Amino acid sequence: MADPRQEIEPLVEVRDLKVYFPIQAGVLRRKVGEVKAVDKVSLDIMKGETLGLVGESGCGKTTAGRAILRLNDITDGTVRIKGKYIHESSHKELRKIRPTMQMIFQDPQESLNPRMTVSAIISEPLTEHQSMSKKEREERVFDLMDSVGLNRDFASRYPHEFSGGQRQRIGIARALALNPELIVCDEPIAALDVSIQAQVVNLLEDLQEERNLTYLFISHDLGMVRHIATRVAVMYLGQIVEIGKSDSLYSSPLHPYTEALLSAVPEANPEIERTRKAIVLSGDVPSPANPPEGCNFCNRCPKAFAICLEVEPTLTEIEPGRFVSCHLYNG
Amino acid sequence: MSEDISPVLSVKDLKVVFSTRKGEVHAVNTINFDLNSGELLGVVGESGSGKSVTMMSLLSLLPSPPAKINGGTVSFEGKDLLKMNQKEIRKIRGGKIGFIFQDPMTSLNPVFSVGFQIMEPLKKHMGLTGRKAQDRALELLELVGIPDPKKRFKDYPHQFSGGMRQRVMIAIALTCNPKLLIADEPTTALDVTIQAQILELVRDLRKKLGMAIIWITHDLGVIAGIATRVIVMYAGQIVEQANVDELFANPQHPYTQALIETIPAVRGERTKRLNSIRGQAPTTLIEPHFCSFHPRCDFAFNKCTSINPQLIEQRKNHLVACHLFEDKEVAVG
Amino acid sequence: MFNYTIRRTLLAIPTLFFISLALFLLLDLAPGDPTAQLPLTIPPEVREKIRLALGLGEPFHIRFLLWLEQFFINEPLHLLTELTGVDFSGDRQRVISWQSRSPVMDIVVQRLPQTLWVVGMSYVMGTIIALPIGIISAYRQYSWFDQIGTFVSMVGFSIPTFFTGVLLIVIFSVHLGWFPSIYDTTHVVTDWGSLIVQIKQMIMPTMVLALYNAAQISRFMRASMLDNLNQDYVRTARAKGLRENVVLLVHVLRNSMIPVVTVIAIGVPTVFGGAIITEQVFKVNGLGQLLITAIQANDIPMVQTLTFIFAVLIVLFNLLADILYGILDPRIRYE
Amino acid sequence: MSDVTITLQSAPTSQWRDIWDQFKTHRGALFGAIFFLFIMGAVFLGPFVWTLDPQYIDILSRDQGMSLAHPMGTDQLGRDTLARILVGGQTTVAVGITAMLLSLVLGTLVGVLAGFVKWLDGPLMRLTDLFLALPILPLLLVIILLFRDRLRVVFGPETGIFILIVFVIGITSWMQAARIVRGDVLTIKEREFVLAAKSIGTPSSRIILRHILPNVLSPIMVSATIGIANAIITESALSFLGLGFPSDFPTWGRLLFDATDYLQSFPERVLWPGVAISFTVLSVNYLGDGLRDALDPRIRGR
Amino acid sequence: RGSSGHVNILYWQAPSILNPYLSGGTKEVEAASLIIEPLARYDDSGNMVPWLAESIPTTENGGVSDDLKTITWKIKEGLVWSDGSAFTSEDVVFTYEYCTHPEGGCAQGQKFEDVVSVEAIDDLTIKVTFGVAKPFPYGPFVGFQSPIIQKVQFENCLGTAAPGCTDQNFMPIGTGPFVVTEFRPNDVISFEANANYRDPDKPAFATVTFKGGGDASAAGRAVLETGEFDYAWNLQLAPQVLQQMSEAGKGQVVSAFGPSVERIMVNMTDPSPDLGEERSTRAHPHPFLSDINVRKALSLAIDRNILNEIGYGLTGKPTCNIVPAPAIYASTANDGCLVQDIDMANQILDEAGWVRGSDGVREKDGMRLSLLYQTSTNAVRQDFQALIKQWWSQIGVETELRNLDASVFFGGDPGSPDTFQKFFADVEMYTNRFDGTDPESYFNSWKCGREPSPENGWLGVNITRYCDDTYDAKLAELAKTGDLSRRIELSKALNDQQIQEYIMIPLIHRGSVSAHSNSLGGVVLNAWDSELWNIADWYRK
Ligand SMILES: Nc1ncnc2c1ncn2[C@@H]1O[C@H](COP(=O)(O)OP(=O)(O)OP(=O)(O)O)[C@@H](O)[C@H]1O
Ligand SMILES: Nc1ncnc2c1ncn2[C@@H]1O[C@H](COP(=O)(O)OP(=O)(O)OP(=O)(O)O)[C@@H](O)[C@H]1O
Ligand SMILES: [Mg+2]
Ligand SMILES: [Mg+2]
Repeated sequence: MADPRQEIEPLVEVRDLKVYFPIQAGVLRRKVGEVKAVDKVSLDIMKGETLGLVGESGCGKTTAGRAILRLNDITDGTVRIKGKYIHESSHKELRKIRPTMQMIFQDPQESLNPRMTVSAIISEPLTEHQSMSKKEREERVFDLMDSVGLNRDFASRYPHEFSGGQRQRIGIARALALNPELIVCDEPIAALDVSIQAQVVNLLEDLQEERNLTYLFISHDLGMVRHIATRVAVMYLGQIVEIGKSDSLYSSPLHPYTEALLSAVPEANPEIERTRKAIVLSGDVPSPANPPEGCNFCNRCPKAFAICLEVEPTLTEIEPGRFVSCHLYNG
Repeated sequence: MSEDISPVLSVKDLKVVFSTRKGEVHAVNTINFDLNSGELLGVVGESGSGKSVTMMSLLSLLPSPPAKINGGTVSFEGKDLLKMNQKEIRKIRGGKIGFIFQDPMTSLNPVFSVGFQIMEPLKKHMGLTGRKAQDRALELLELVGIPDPKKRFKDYPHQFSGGMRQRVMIAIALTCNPKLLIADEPTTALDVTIQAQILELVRDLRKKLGMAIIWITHDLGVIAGIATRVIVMYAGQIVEQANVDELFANPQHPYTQALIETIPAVRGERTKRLNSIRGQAPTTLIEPHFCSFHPRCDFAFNKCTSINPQLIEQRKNHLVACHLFEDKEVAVG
Repeated sequence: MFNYTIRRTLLAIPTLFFISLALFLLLDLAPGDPTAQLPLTIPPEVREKIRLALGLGEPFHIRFLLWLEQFFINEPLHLLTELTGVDFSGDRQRVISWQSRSPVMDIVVQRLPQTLWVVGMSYVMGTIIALPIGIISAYRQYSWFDQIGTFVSMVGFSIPTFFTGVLLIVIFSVHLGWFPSIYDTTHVVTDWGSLIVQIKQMIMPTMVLALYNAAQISRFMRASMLDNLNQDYVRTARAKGLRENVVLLVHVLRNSMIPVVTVIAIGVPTVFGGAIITEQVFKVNGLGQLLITAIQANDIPMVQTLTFIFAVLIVLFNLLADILYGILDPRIRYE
Repeated sequence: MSDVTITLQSAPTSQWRDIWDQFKTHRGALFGAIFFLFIMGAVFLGPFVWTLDPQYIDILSRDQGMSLAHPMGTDQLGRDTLARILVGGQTTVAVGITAMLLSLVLGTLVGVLAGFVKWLDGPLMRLTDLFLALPILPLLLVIILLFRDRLRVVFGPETGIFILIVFVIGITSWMQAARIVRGDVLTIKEREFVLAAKSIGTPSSRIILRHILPNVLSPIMVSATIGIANAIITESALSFLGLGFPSDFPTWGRLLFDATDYLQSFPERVLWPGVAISFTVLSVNYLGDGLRDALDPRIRGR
Repeated sequence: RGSSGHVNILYWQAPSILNPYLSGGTKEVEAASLIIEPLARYDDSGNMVPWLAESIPTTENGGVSDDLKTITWKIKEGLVWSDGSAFTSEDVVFTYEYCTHPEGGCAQGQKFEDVVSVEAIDDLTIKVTFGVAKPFPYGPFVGFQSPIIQKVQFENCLGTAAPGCTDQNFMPIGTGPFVVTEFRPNDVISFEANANYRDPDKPAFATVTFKGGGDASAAGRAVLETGEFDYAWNLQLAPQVLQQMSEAGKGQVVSAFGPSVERIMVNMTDPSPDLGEERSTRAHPHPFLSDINVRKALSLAIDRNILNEIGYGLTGKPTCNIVPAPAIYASTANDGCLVQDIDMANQILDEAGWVRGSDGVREKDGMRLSLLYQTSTNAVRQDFQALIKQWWSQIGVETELRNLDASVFFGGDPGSPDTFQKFFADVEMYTNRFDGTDPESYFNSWKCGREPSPENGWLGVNITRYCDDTYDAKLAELAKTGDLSRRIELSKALNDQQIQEYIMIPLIHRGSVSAHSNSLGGVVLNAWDSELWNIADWYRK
């Protein structure tokens, strides 16, 4: 397969995206520092593909996903969706673009208003953006419920009356209501039971095929990302350390962090497990408020050398479509 | 494993119900298992299958009301834990049996220093006071791999990261050299890299201290890497029990089979489409007189809707509760 | 924590300024006149003269500035003078009560003992009663103890003190003759016997108020305990083999007290001003009674000073509550 | 079909039915509701049944005890106590409910704005502090002075003072609600369903109405029940201080206050209004407890 | 002296100061009367008796000059202050200077009205000179409101310095039976017997506690039911409550009648808010109360006996006079009003053309007989309002009741719309009295031109705004008349004119009511002077 970028134009282009949260302290609540939740992230998402975004807790996946949808304020950088720069759009303009981009959230319980019925939840985007009669809207809600595999009879129930998987379907139906092109899935399966996860992932895949959706799939379940994603980006401490085709990234991780991350995933196979040697990283992820000098990963990196402590590596293309941010490969 | 070694813990016919407004929830339904010394028993099953309730009922940690233990025995070192009075059971808790809970963020009391919380069971069970208790606590912190324990001793839980807090929880559970350690999803809330650290730690500790461990999780990968024997629970019942290699090599119960198949692998071949188990976990509002899994089972037949299958030894040391194998059982029996 | 404290303290200053301005404006708009207490036989021209003599003629902003100076500069200097014996104050004009023509602060100081004895004690009593009730009701939620506790606190909260007070007097003073119905503010405790007398005269007003305070505090305590009883760390504590009362009184209580202590702290200012009715009923002439007589006599300087003192106390105890919160809760302490 | 999925496949029930079902299970709440309905019925319908004029003075039959003609006796002017309790209840209950509503509306408004709009948080919370520190008594005097005549002209004497009292109680009691609501809004604002609404493009005003307000309902319900109780008590304290309604206009607080002078000779005279006040407050409180649970679909599901 | 030990006195309104010149409130003045004394005062029957003076000066004994412009007082010999220093005429002169200091704001200033000078003739003789002829020259230094203060003590407290003299104001040195040992404003005063009191056997009590605070019913209870206190003042309680309290047997209720009358004042001007600035001024006569028939009907409809029974019992008497005492001044011409006559009232209104509308309220020319009836907040007054409202409804008059806080109603604040002077109502009810035993100044206050109005800052005293030449003529004559019988005659005429025109509708002649414990002896209640006027004679039985 040739480089997809030559055939399809990217749906989303993110360049040098930065999202910093100010840290206020002291008597006057002055800004004393910043949490660099997302730091100079650049990525493209092609139409119809699934980009997986993985990384440890707190590395900025959610923030990046939200920033792309302009649900967070962007500190710096550009975001272009369907050729339209949205990082500077006003609220009014944004409201017009919203239907093309939607989000599915991590916690199906948290992301559904406990005091609204299923039909109210699913029809909220419709009432906001489309003028339909009540009847039409109801019909549309039923259609959506059908397509995500929810029984129509449940329309007047409350979220708490559903299981996790069903709740996530409600969230998906809501996201689909406006026929979006891009859906950011923020850990859509993390809160679900193993037996349910597959149902939801399969549903997402089916919908993608049916509607030619584009996903940004955020997760820390590396297995699932491998399964669903066309390409995968690995984040560490607000930066993308490696990005590439799913297959090649999993089979030959280049960045030491990617390598360690993959090696830490246990396999449901005792034989493999007995022989598997995990690269156990020492210590915790540093706080994004004061990342280490030089390479963000240098203090935990088993392969770190002198330059890593001083110079920040840049994301460079090693192979076609394969980018790594590491001095090992920049040399 | 030879059968004449008397087990550390032996659970017989344990039943737990919760009385709720909607009726009685049969959270744990006739559970039987043994745990031998030195063994690491993995317990898997989806959310709500009764894993935590089973373990907490062993030490009478369930709030009652609404919980009620509806029969059964739990013999630990020859005594029935369920028949003990409050005073006796308190000696066991934290003394002979240590407990680690799922969420390290909320399981530590936010207003007491970590040191205080570690020293509490020391004072209670080992009668250590002052310096001695402190030394031991420092020792434990060292043991679970907290760097610079002296400095961290007076710190409060919120000053620790998730992985560190789980280490502190482990230290608390280990204070009195327990015979048995019950870990209720100790790594579910943690990142894979941190999980790898904790698993490493537990393997080490097991080697050093040699206690029996019950490890609850719903991550089959973790089970595969750490357990010696596995129990699979579904809707308050044990549906399969076997040694770890046996279970992964020859899963018998349709639920276990499906469970193993739904997990996409990180290594090897990439799965084209995931196998999924249809439907969802049942409620346990009625005492089952049928196989709880039958609505989701591809192999269900008439009998499954009317008779609850018994857990029977299907191969050596491999117990399954499924009507599909009952003919074989007859043959073996 | 330190920064936090300083920040809150700094914020209190503009708040206090606006409060004093608001109070001043309010009282300025209020009807009533210091000459109201004069008999009708006194002709209006005389009233007018008295009014002018009290300084009522000045424009608003001048009186406000004057009052600010008197209250914030002159009064503290006088206090300093009295404490040290060195004359700091010279002949600076103090805030003078229209009724008694004496410095307002002197009277306030005079009223403090009985206010603290009776109303303060009732608050302490109320708290002492409320805490165990709240703890037990939460621990045994929906038990008969809890149900009765709820009922009694609601009743305690819902019956006006002017009624309970009179009822107690009729029962215990008139019919049984156990306790005096009138509080003797000049009584000094010197020995055992006089202490008994003091206790006797305190019992009824203290109880009336304590019932009211206890009702509220026990509700808070119960709610807070319930919140914490379901926390994971309680299970951890039990799993350590700790005794139930250790779990409850060490682990849960400490956490539950965090919000309750602030509620209690915020309630303290009411000790000084909120017992108006009870003070009236039992003739405990404390600060509440002082305020009400001052209002009735339109003694504006007194009313201004008292209301402002209450306002200061409210702001102060809010601050204190914040700080206590920080002390009790390490998560804030190390912010 | 098997029982396993029974909960999900039973026919969908209406929302109000669910609420009622949950409400029923709370015994205290049920009792509270019944008693409150009884009181409402008594005070608002009672006067049609018990038609004696509460204002009518029958000097010959004054100070009577309980009798058939006067089931609760008469007062020192020979007015029928039952009729006065019933009519007084109307005022008291109306004051309680409207003052509570006012303070809730104010409290919720301030709380929601402070919690939701970041730059309003500081100023509004300072305003709340300010109101907390304001003394109610002088405030009352000022307000009555400034507005009584105007309101009297527009609404007539009783309604005018009613509005005033409700207003005064309302604006001096919204602060607690505001603080609680603000706190809750601050946490709810961070919940994912609010973000979900934002991602849909729902404007802030509708986010507040649709997502935030319904979810701060339970603290509001609690404030509401405390608010009614507080308003009733405050109104009676106003009677004690000689402010409030015209003297011939009965309220429970005034009846209780007037009767305390006669506590010894006619103890039943304090009993009736006293019992009426406490039981109303009590029933409202239990009612609130139950409503809070019933209105919360999460609890209802349990 | 001091043999009876301790006595407890309860004033439910607490004194805030002990200087009657800085606060004219009854509670303050009465508390001060234990310490400082006037030259002469009134006894319980309203007769003037010499107190610090040798005798009462009259024209007969030459103490009062023939032109009625000077009065000369002679002080008793050998009087000493409680600090042991001699009491001289200088102190009396100083008292005058103190109260008339232009910047002082003296509460008793009217006592010295028309005084041009006070001179000390010698150590024991004082001459008071008036600017006009004073047929009744007993204002200065007579009665409990005008006691003598010590010059030495107050010398530096003149004018603007007065408020700063806290010690002096709280602990004045006096000649009376007691001295202050501790004063807590608005709370409690402790007294002990004056060691230098002129009568070596008095007072019988060694110490006095004078407690303040609470309310009338609590005060009554403390004396009559629990017996904690010996004396309680001003028990304005419903008669049956008092009755029930005294049944406990611990004490008894005493009362005495002075000139106080509870009355309804009729507004002769239009209080309609539409008139703006001219509201309740003589520019607009009252739309219907100007009709004497209406006023008469209002009075006729009232049953004063029932009012008395409900509100006062033995401590009040129904009255038809505005000056019911001293007995010599009491007119009998109006006693017909004691009998309620609703029919007659209705008849009068019918005849005057006021016809009942569909709602039972009378109307004429589109004008409804609808009244706003205001008074101060007080349980008895509210009962009165309710009763009167009902009676008036029986004659087709609609009444709206309003009660106002006493401090606002009587406050005289020009900024408040609720003062009795502004009278933004149709009728209002309150009690008034005159000082001493001579009603001249009282009648004088209802003179034409003295009505409150915006021009005089609502400071007038002719509250009803009644204006009549014949009344004013009689008043002018009274001012010039020294002869007592003629004065009485004129006074009665003035009284009768107010009553018969129904400008004021008197209701109850109120007595002062107090209670004392059974063990307290020597109490002689006095409605003309301080209730504690003879406390030196009190003793423990
Ligand atoms: N509103 C905020 N204010 C300050 N810091 C924030 C805020 N939101 C996120 N952060 C910080 O930004 C960093 C990235 O957070 P983010 O939620 O994007 O992580 P994540 O990768 O999604 O983690 P997880 O896997 O736990 O969801 C974290 O350190 C977090 O503490
Ligand atoms: N306090 C309680 N009241 C009522 N039912 C309860 C209570 N606690 C647990 N249950 C029920 O008991 C059953 C088993 O719960 P348990 O916590 O043991 O599940 P689990 O297997 O540990 O799940 P998870 O993986 O989510 O921890 C569930 O159906 C749950 O609803
Ligand atoms: Mg995230
Ligand atoms: Mg669990």
